[in-house]
Amino acid sequence: MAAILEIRNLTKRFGMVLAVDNLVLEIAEGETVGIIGTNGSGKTTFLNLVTGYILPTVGTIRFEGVDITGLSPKQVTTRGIARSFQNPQLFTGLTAMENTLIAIAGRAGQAWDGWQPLKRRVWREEAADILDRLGLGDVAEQTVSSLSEGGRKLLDVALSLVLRPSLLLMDEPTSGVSVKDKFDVMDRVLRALDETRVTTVFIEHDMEIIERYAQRALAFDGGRVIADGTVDAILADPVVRESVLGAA
Amino acid sequence: MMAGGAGTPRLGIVAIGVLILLIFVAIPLFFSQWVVFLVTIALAKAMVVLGVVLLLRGGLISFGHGLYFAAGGYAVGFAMRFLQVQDLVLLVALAMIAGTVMAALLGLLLRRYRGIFFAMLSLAVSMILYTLLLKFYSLTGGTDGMSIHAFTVFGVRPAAGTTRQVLYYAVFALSLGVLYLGHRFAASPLGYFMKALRDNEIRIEYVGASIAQPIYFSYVFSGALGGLGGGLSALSVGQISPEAAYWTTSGDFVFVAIFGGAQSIFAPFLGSVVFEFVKNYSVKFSPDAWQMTLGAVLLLIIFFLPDGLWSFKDAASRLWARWRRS
Amino acid sequence: MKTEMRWHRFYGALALLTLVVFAVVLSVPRDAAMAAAKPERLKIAIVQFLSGAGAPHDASAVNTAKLLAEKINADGGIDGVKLKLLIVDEAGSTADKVTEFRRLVQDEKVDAVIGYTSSSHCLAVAPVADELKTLTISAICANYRLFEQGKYKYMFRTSAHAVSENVSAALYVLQMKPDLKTIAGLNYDYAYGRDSWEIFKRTILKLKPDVKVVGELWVKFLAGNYSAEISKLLSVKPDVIHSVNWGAGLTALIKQGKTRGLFDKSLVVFTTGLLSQAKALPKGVAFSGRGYHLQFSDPRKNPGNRAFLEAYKAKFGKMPDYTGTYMAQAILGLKAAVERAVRIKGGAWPTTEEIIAAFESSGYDTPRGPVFIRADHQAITDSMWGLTSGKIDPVFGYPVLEKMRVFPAVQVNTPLGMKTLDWIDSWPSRK
Amino acid sequence: MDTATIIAVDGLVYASWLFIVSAGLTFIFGVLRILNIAHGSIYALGAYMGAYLGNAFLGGRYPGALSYVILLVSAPLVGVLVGPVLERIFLRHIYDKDEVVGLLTTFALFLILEDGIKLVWGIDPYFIDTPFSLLGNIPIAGISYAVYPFVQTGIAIVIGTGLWLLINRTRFGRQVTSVIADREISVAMGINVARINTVAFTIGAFLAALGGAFAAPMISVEPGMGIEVIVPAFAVVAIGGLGSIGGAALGCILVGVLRAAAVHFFPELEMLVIYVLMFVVLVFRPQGFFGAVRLRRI
Repeated sequence: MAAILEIRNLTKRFGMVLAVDNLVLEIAEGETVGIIGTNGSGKTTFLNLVTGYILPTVGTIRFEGVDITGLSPKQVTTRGIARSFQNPQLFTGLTAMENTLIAIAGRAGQAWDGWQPLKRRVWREEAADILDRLGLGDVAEQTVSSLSEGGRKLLDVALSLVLRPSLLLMDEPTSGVSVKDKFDVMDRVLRALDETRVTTVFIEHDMEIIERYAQRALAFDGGRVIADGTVDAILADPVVRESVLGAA
Repeated sequence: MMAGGAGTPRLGIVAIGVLILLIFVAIPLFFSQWVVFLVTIALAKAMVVLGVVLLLRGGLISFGHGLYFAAGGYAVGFAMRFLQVQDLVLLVALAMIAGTVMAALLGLLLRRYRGIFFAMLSLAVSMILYTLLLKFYSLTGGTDGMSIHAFTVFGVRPAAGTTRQVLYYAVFALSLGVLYLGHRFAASPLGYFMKALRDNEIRIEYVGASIAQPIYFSYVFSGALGGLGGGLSALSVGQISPEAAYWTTSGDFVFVAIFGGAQSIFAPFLGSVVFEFVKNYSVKFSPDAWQMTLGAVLLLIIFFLPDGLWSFKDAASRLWARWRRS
Repeated sequence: MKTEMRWHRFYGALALLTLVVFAVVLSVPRDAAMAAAKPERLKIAIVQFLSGAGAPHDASAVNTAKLLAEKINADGGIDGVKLKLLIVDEAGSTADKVTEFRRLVQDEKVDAVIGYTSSSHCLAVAPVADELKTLTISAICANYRLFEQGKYKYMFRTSAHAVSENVSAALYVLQMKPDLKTIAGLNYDYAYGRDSWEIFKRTILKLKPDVKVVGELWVKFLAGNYSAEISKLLSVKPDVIHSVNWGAGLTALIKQGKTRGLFDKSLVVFTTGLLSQAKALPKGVAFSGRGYHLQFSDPRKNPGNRAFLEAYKAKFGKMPDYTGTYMAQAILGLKAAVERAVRIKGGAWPTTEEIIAAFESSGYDTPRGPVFIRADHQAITDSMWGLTSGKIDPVFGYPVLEKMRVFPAVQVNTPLGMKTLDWIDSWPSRK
Repeated sequence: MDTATIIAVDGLVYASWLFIVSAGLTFIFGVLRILNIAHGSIYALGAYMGAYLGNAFLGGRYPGALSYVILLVSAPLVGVLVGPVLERIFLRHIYDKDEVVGLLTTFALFLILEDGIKLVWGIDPYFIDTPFSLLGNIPIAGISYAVYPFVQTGIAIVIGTGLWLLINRTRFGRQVTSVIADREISVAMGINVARINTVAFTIGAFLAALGGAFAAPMISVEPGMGIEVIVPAFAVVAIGGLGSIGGAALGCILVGVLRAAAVHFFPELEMLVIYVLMFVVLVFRPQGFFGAVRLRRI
């Protein structure tokens, strides 16, 4: 399997703090990878680095064989990496449908078009489809501010899905979602992904989610990967149990 | 009629639309000439205000839109004085082009700015133009400005006494055109990206779009509207002077934008017409304290109708809905 | 089905509405031509600055308008017709003033409009006056292009303007300082400032070509901080300094200049001052082509002026500024024109056009002395200059001027049909 | 050489006058995030109050020196009368709203105050000459200067250092700094933000009034003087960086000196200088010389 994402000696230093420490990592095409780790173990910083939100202090990021280190989020996104956020980044004043349509317009590079309507049929159908698949069909016309936390999470994912990425990064898709909904949420997301076998990396605190959905797991601690392997192996790993799961 | 206006009954809207249309068509026949003139000016200025509103939706306060207002006006003035251009259509086109070109240039710079910095830079630019207009005395007539004399329409000079009506209907027709453009704009990706921009810039980059691009194109469009409005109001006033670029003029446009409301593209037109009447009548009924009256009105709007006069429309449609249900 | 019903109802309503529209349109009376029946009163709009920086400058004009209206009405009105004044604030943009002019004529139905201090307002209103066929008298504004470049039927100006002020200023300066070598200008950067300096400079250079211009300073309109400008003038030490600054800016200039000895080093020429400003000036400052009219037609010799000044003092507790006498010229001009028209018409009430005809090429007397209205609707009057003496007139409380010179109207006004700058250039230059 | 000195002095004189006003403007923005257009009217109020009290109390019966006391008194008087009222009644409702709302609210207050002043004091000019004439003049670089403007310079310096001490050396100052940094957290930390706002705005108003009161002796106090000062003050505040006292000072000096130089060498450019400078600075350093860059968070 060819690697879709290759990280070489990736390091990010905020003043004194080493947020990411000489990270070396490969994600293979089609994988579903779960990242675990305590707060401040560098998980989110890792996503921010890959998507160009912050620049690495040292190291290179190669995506589909191309060096994308130092590209802006816009450029990274247009190259096929999409991400969702731990606290959803949405256009709060607009409806779920409009949010999705804007994402589609962004993908189509139509942001400058001041003439054709945004709500053109093709796009509306596509947006409706993705919203349905994520179970947001019946709240499509509600403004974001009136959505539930879970709904926002899903919409945030929807915005990344319509970009048709080849690599999807999700930051704690189920955090803030009630315990009974969390599997439901993940099921919807991954079902939505099924047709297009998108390589997926998601950060997760919830071990049940990891066990159930990840093929491979990475354990972060102190800005480095302390364990990498199948989920069972990771969860069995004493170091991980000690440092990440707090010896549960 | 605006995108998203679904839910309010279609028929009602058509009826109201036609009604308003009829009223505007009939104004010159019913009302005294000064009202016709006042509405002409109001509509011309409303175009500029619409430009300001489209930027406001993106959270961009242009405190220098007088610049484009002046650009349009002086385009007409220069064209008449130095190129002997007489025809309304040509003059209006020139005014709009002047606004567009200036916006296309300044936009390259201003697109990098947000919020208060955008406001201040646009203010600075407009004040520079103001000073230049006043300095190049031999060319611009300085503070006395340039007088803009009679015009022709497709080469035909309007019969004596009908000039005002001709101008009124021209401005009214153009307003309809501008409304259509504005409607297309508001419903287009560009329009939505401006709203989105105000909500969350970061996400815009994460859907693979640039932030500067929507700002730039909106700014150019808004500049074009400014030029158009400036040209038309210069034609109806018959005079253009540097005060058009002065910061208080720009302040008035923002004033009216909030006064009318930024919700709908119709709001600036409503706001502008009402504002002109308020201004004239406060001068009429409180000649010694008309500024105070204006200030008070603005405060009332800000505190009790934060969405401007347009809030009344929502109230109305709510009532209409209730009436239909009963 | 149901919607269909509604559509029918809708079209019905629409048709009805259209009918109503046309009915009303047809029933609307077309405004008939101005009937020449004698009105029960003349409604006159007075447009002067009531707020903003122009307000103190225009205060005397507004007061005078009230005073004269009362007096005229007390004497039985103009040919029996009483005056009713409508006083309006001139502050606002040119667009606002044009809209307002239309409102005054078509909503307030005024018979005449008098006023306007700002030149841009005069220029903007003039064509509208013609369009609306409304007699309009510019009382104060000073842009000489008004009638030199434009030709208007319904617009008049009953006061002097930049040309006579500054030509006379130049002539006076040459009399006071026959051997002057250098001149400098310190003027507001706006049309009136530019025009005035151009005319003053041209006249001087024409009559004394060897004079050097050592400074042309332009300050922001009504600017209040002159530190740098005064320093510049003190360091170049011109023989003569010319300034048309007025209002707050002039007061500031006088205050800041006085302590720094600006007025000792150079002969300073102010064309547009108010009384308070004349009082604040030290000895030996040239004052003022526009702003000073006490000894011009001395109230001790001219009972008309005395009566006016005393009435004004009695009503407002102080003496009027020049804007007062200028307003008097406007209102008395209208009075004279109407009365003349009535005489011509043998007692019948004249139309606006007949009043205009009577106004053209007519002369009348004012507190300031005789005023003559030319065929181009521009008034020409004598100009007067003097030097401040530091003395105050015991009776009228005006600062007394010395070395008075009067320049006859014909000498300081551009001849009819000539362009001012060409006129000045056409003079024989003295060696 | 002399010319250089003259330009420097004139620049300083202009800068002093402008700084007293802009310091208040930038301080208010720093704390309340409001660009206060009504600042010009408060400046005018200060001038009127100074001239009015001056005329009321100085019938020549008092020693001239008292006039300085009157100017010093009238400023805090205006500040305390106007500041809290405007802030409590109007401004406190708009802190959470867009900047444009702040601009417009203060624009409305400006319109109201302009007419308010007219209704209270009429349109006739007011004068208070004593403080100016009393000090006479001194020769500098071969030409004579009035001494009074240097009083303004003194006041400007006092204000500058005063504000610096207030912000960096007092408990109030620390609270202000934390409010500027983050309102929510400050509230959480138990700081009475509402009080800080009121006090801050009152201080700003006081400074505006002070500027007006001490400008009064050099000028004629009459309608329209408020609007004259707003745009220059905005410009220097923008140049120096919104909310930065030091920046305002730098902006004032730059504008003052460049303006003076223009008057001496290219009089035509005098009016342009300030706007061009503002433009250039904003282009190359949008946040102004000492302005803080607001960072965006996910």
